Amino acid sequence: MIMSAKVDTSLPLEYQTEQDRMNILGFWVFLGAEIVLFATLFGVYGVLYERFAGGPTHKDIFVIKDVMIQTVLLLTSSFTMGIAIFEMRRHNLKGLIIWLVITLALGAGFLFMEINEFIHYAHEGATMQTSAFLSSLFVLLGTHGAHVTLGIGWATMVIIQLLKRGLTPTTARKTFIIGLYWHFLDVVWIFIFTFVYLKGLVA
Amino acid sequence: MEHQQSKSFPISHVIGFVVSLVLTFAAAGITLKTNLSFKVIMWIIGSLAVIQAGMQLFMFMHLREGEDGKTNLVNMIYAVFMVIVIVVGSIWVLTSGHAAH
Amino acid sequence: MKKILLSLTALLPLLVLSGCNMVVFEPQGPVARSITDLINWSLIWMLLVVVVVFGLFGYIVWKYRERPENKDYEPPEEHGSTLLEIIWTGIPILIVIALTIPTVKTLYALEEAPKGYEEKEPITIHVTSADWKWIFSYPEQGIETVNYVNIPEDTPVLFKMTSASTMQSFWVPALGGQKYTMPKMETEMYLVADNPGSYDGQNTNFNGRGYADMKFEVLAQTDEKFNEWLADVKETAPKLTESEYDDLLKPTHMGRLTFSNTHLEWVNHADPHSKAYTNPELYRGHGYQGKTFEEEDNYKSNQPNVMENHGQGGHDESEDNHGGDHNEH
Amino acid sequence: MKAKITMEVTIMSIKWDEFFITGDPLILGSQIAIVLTMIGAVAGITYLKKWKYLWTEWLTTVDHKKIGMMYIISAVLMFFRGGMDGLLMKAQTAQPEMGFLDSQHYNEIFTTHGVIMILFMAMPFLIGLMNVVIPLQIGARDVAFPQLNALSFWLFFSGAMLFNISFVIGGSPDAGWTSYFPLAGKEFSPGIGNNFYAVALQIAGIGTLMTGINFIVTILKMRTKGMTLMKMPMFTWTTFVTSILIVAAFPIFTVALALMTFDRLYGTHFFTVSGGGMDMLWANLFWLWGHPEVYIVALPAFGIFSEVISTFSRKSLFGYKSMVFSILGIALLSMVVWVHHFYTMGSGPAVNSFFSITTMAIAIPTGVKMFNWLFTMRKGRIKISSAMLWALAFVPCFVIGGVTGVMLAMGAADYQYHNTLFLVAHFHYVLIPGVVFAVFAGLYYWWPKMFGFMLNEKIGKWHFWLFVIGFNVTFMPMFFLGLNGAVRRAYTYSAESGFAPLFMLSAIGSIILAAGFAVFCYNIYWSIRYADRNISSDPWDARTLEWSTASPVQFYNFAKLQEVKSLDPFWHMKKKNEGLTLYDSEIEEIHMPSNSWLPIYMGVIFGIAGFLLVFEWHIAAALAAIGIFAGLIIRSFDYNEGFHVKKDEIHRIENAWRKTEGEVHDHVS
Ligand code: HEA
Ligand code: HEA
Ligand code: CUA
Ligand SMILES: [Cu+2]
Repeated sequence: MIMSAKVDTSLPLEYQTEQDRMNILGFWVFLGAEIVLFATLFGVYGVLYERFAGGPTHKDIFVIKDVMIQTVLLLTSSFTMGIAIFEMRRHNLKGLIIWLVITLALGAGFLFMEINEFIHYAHEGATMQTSAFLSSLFVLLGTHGAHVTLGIGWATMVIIQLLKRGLTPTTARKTFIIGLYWHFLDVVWIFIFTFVYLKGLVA
Repeated sequence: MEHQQSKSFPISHVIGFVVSLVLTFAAAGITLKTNLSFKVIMWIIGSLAVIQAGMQLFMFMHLREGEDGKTNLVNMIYAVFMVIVIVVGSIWVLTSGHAAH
Repeated sequence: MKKILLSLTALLPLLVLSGCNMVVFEPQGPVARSITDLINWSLIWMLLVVVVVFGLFGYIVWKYRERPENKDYEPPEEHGSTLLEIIWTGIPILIVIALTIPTVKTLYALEEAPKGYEEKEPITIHVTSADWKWIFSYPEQGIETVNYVNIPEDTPVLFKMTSASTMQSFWVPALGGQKYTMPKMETEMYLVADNPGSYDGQNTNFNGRGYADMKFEVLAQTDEKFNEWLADVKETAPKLTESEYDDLLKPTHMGRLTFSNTHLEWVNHADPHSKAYTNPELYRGHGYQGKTFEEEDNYKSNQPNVMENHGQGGHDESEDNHGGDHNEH
Repeated sequence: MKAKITMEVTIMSIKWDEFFITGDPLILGSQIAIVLTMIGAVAGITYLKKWKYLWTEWLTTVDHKKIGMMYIISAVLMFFRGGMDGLLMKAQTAQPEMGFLDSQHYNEIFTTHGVIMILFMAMPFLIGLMNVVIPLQIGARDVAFPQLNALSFWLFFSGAMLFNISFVIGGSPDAGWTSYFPLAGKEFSPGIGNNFYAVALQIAGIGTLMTGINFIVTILKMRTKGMTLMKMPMFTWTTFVTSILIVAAFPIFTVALALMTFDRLYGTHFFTVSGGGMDMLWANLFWLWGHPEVYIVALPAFGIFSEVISTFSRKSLFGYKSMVFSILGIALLSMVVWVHHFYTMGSGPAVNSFFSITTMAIAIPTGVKMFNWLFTMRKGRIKISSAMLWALAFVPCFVIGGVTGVMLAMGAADYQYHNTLFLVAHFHYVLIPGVVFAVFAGLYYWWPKMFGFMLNEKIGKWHFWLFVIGFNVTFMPMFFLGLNGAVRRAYTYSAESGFAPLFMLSAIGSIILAAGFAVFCYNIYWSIRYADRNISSDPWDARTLEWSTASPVQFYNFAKLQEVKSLDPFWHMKKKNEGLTLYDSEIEEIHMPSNSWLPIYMGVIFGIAGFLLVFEWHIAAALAAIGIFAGLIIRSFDYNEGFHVKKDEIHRIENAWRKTEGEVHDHVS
C-alpha cells in the first residue's frame, strides 16, 4: 500500500504487488502463531488426557466410524481447495468459485458431524464440566471447529468479492490466503485425528 | 509459480490427495487392527501424521513458493521447534518427580 | 562513577544494619548447610563478575569521557575484535560450568536423606497446608498438631507434604529450602536440625487474604524431651473428629492445636482421588460476585461467612470486608 | 467497616451494591477523580473545539509515528498508576504491623502493580518507541500493515482501560500478576476480580500479537535498498527478534488465559482442584509465556542502549556480529528456561538440573553484549547527555540484577530465595535498569525526532540522579531482607522479625524514586512550554537513517527512499557528504494509506464485549461480539486504496525544513 503499486505481471496474480506479497508473508507468520496456539492445546490435552475424574473415558465416547467420515470430509475439502487455487492460477474464475463452494460444502458437512458428535457426547454424560480430560478435549476440538466455522464465513465473504470484482490481484491474494488457512486447518486435524482419536483408541 | 499456470490437470494435487487418504487409513488400520505395543503404534502413527502434514505444507500450501519461500521455511522450522518445546516440555515437566504418581 | 560509589555507600550501612545475621547464612542443619555452601560458592564468582565489570566500566567511562581538552578527538573506526570476543564468551562459559557442577550435585543430594544420616531411621511427618494454617500429622506416633511441629534433633525428618486447598510452599529457612504443597499431590523433603532450638517456618507462596500470617514453629528437641512430649500429647490431647476437621479447613487463622489422632484416618489430601474440600462461599470478598459451580465433592455449607469458634486458642476471622480489620493479629 | 451490607440492590438482575466498589476512601477518591477528569476532558475538548482535530489527527490515524506517541502517552499514564501502587505498598510496609492497607487491599495492589508495569507500561512504552523509530530506521514510509497497527494500539488501549476500571467497578484481581491456580480459580476467588485479569489481558495480548506479526513483515520486507539484514541498526535487530518472540510466546498466553476464562466462567477443569484439574499446568503455561515475556521487554531495551551508546561515544557498535548472535541466542534460550520459576514445585532433580543449565547459559550471550557495550565506549569520546546517563547507569545496575538472576538460576540455591524479597529485588534490578532506564534513554534520545524540540538536559539530570539513587536505595535492601527470610506479597511483618530498618530505608528510597519521576513529568511540561523549537534535525550527530529526515518527521517520512551501503548509514553519508541533498528531479508522488475509524471502533467494541464478559452477562456479551464480527466483515469489504501526496506538497514540506537546517544552533550543553 505504501510502495506505489508496482505490478509485476510475470508472477501469479496474488503475488503481483508488494503489498500482496507482504500480506501473504504476514499470513504465514500468523500461521506460525496458530501452530503455537494449537501446540499449547495439544500440550494441555497431552497432560490431562487420562484425568477422567470418574467420568467417561476415550473408549466410552469416541466413535471411530464418525471420526473417519469427518477426516475424509476434511481431507477432501483440502484437496478441493487446492483445485480451487489451481483454477485461480489458470484465471478460471468460474472454476475457482465452483471449487470454493464445493470446499465450503464439505467443510459444512464436517461441522455438522462435529456438532452431532458433541451432542452425542453430551448424551453420554460427557460435557466440558465433567472432567479435566473432557475439558481439554472439548476445547481442543472446539477451537478447531471454531476455526472451520470462521473459515467458512470468511471464504463466503471472499466469494462475494470475487463475484463482485472478478479476479484482481487483491481478490486473488485474499483467495490464496483463505486457501492457506483451509489447508492449515486440515493439517491440524491430522494431528487431532492421530493424537486424540487414534491414541485414545489404541488397545 | 514455476508450474501450474500452463498445466491443465492438477496432477500433484491428485497425488497428494490419494497419498493422504492412504496414510490416514494406514494409521487407522495400524491402530485398530494390530496388536503392537502402545509405544510402537504411537511412533508409527505419529510419523505418518508428520509425513502427511509435511505433504500438505509443500504440495498444497506451496510453502517454498515466491520470494519469501526461504523465510516461510525458517518460520515453519521455528514453529516446529516451538511445538516440541511446548508439547514435549510440558509433558516432561508435569509428569516428572512427584507428579509421576 | 559517582553513582556506583553512591550505591556502594548505600550498601555499607545496610550490611551493618542487618548485621551478618541473615538466616540463609546461618544454617542450622546439614540440608540448609549444603545450600549455603552452594550460595557462598556462587557469591565468590558473582563478586568476581561484578568487580571486573564495575572496574572496566569505571575505567572506560572515566578515561574516555568528553572533556574540553578532547573536543577535537575523533574516535577511530573499530568493528570488534575476534580475540576479545572469544575471551568474553569463553570465560563466562567456564564460570557457568563451575556453577553448574555443584548445583546439579546439590539438586540430586537434596532429594535424599542428607549425607551422614542415611543410617538413621528417619521419622515421617505429613504436612497438610490449608488456608491459612499448617497441619502436621505423625502417622507412626498417631498424633497431630496445628501450626507447630516438634522434631527430634539430629534425626532426619521426612516431610510428606500436600495441601487441602491452594498451592502453598513449606519453608523453614534455618533448616533447608522450600517446596510447594499442592492438593491431590505429594511432595517430599528431608530436613535435619543439628541442635535443639526453635526455628521459624512459613508459607512463601501467596494464597490469599491470610497469607502473611501463615506461619509455624519448628521446635527441635532432644530425643528425651521429644518422647516426653509425645507421651504427654497421647495422654492429654483430645481426639480430632471429622466434623471438627471440616471446620479446621475453613479459611481461618488460628493458634496452636494438638490432637491424639490424625486426620489421615479418613482423608489423605495427597491422594489424587480424595475429596476436595472447597467451598467458594467461604471466600467471598468485596466486589461483584460471579457465579460459582457446585461440585459433587464440595462440602456443602449453606451458611456463608459463618464460622464458629473452635479448638483451643482458636482465632477466627470471618468476613474480612474490604477495609476490614486485618491488623489486629 | 465491619458492617456487612446485607441489603441487595438488584435492578435488571444486576447487583448494583456490588457493582461499584464502596466503602474505601482511596477508591471513592479515585472514582470522583475519574469522573471529574472525564467531565473535564470532554468539556475542555468541546470548549477548544478540538473534537474534529482529535478524531482526524489522532483517533483514526494510521501513521506509525502518531500511533507510537499514543502508545508512549498511555505508557506514561500507566507508569503513574503502577508507580502509585508501588508507593502504596512501600508505605504499607515501611513499618511493622502498619494499618494503612489491609491484606485484601495490598493483594490487589501488588497484582495490579505487576500486571500494569509489565503489560501496560513496559510493553507499550517499548512498542511505542518501536513504532516511532523502526520504519524510520529502515528508511520506510510506514509499517507493513498500517491499519492493523492502529488496531493493535486500540486493542492494547481497550485492554488497559478494562483492567484499570476494575479498581472502581467490580473489584480488582488479587491473585498476583502470576495468578496461580487454584487460588485464581472460582473455588478460591469467587469474585469477578480475576475475570478482569483473564479478559483484559486477552484483549491486549491479541493486539500485541498483531504488533509482532506487523513488525516481522515490516522489517523483512520494507528495508530500504541496500540494507541487508547484517546492515540493520541494532534497535531494528532487537525489535525483529522481539517480534519473533512475541509471535512465538503470546499464543501460549492466549490459550492459558482462555482456559482460565473457561475455568472461571464455564466450570471446566483445567486448573481446578476438583474434577481432575491440574494447578501446575497453569504455572507451566504461564511461564512458558512469562519467561520469554521478560526478554520481550528486555531485548528492545538492549537495542535502545546500543543506539545510544554508539551515538554518544561517536563510534560504531563494537562486535556487531556477536551482538546479533547473542540476541538470537538469548531469544532461543529464553524459550527453554521457563521452569526456573518453579524449581520448588518438585519436578525432580533431572528437570531442575536441565533448566538450571539452560538458564545460566543466558548469562553468556548477555555477557557478550555487556562487554561489547563497554568496548564500544572504549577509545570513544563519551558525551554524557541525559540519554547517555541512563545507558551508563544501566551497566552496573543491570549487572547486579543479572548476577543475582544467575544465583536464582541455580536450582538448589533457589530453594532458599524463591518467593522472597531477594527475588523481588532481582527482578526490579533487571526490569528497572533493563526497561525503565531504556525507555527514558530512548525518550530523551528520540524526543527531538518526535516533537521537534528537546527535553531539558539540566532537569533531565535531576530526573536521572534522583531516580537512580532512589532506585538503588529502594531495592538494594530487599536483597538482604530476602536472605533474612522476608517473603514477598506479605502485607505486613512482625516487629520481632527485625526487618523494620531495611523496610524503612526501602520506603525512603521509593520517595526519592517518585521524586525523580515527578521531575521527569515536570521536564516534559517545562520543555513543552519553553524549549527551543529551532533545532536541527540531527541534534546528536547520530548515525542511523531516522536522523536524516525532518524533526518532527513529515507524515511521509522520506521524500526519497535512500540507498544504504553500510552500517551506520547516515554517519557515512555525513562523512562523505553523499545523498544528503534532495534534487527536484528525484521527487515523485507518494502513496500513503488513509485514516480509518475501524480500529478504534474495534477497540471500543472489544472493550464493551470484554466488560460484559467480565461480569458474566453472557447474552449481552454475545450481542456485543456481533459488533466484532460486523467490524471484521466491514474490513473485508474495505477497498480503500489510500491517497497520493502531490509533488508540490512534497516540495513545500521539504523546502521548509531543509532551508532552516543550516541556521540552527546545537543545543546539547
Ligand atoms: C527484564 C526482565 C528480566 C531479565 C532480563 C531477567 C534476567 C534473568 N533472570 Fe529473571 N526474573 C524476572 C525478570 C527478568 N529476569 C522477573 C520479572 C522475575 C520474577 C517473576 C515473578 O515471580 O513474579 C524473574 C525471576 C527469575 C527467576 C525465578 C526465581 C524464583 O522464582 O525463585 C530466575 C531463576 O533462575 C531468574 C533468573 C534470571 C537470569 C539467569 C537472568 C539472566 O538473563 C541475567 C543475565 C545477565 C547477567 C548474568 C549479567 C551480565 C553478564 C555478564 C557480565 C557476564 C558474566 C556473568 C556470568 C558468567 C554470571 N529470574
Ligand atoms: C517494569 C516493571 C516494574 C516496575 C518499573 C516496578 C517499579 C516499582 N515497583 Fe514493582 N513489581 C513488578 C514490576 C515492576 N515494578 C512486578 C512484576 C511485581 C510482582 C507483582 C506480584 O507479586 O504479583 C512487582 C512487585 C513489587 C513489590 C513487591 C510486593 C510484594 O511482593 O510484597 C514492591 C514492593 O515494594 C514493588 C515496588 C515497586 C516500586 C516502589 C517501583 C518504583 O520503581 C515505581 C516508581 C514510579 C513512581 C513512583 C511513579 C509515580 C510517581 C509519583 C506518584 C510522583 C508524583 C508525580 C507527580 C506529582 C507528577 N514492586
Ligand atoms: Cu503438583 Cu503433582
Ligand atoms: Cu524467567
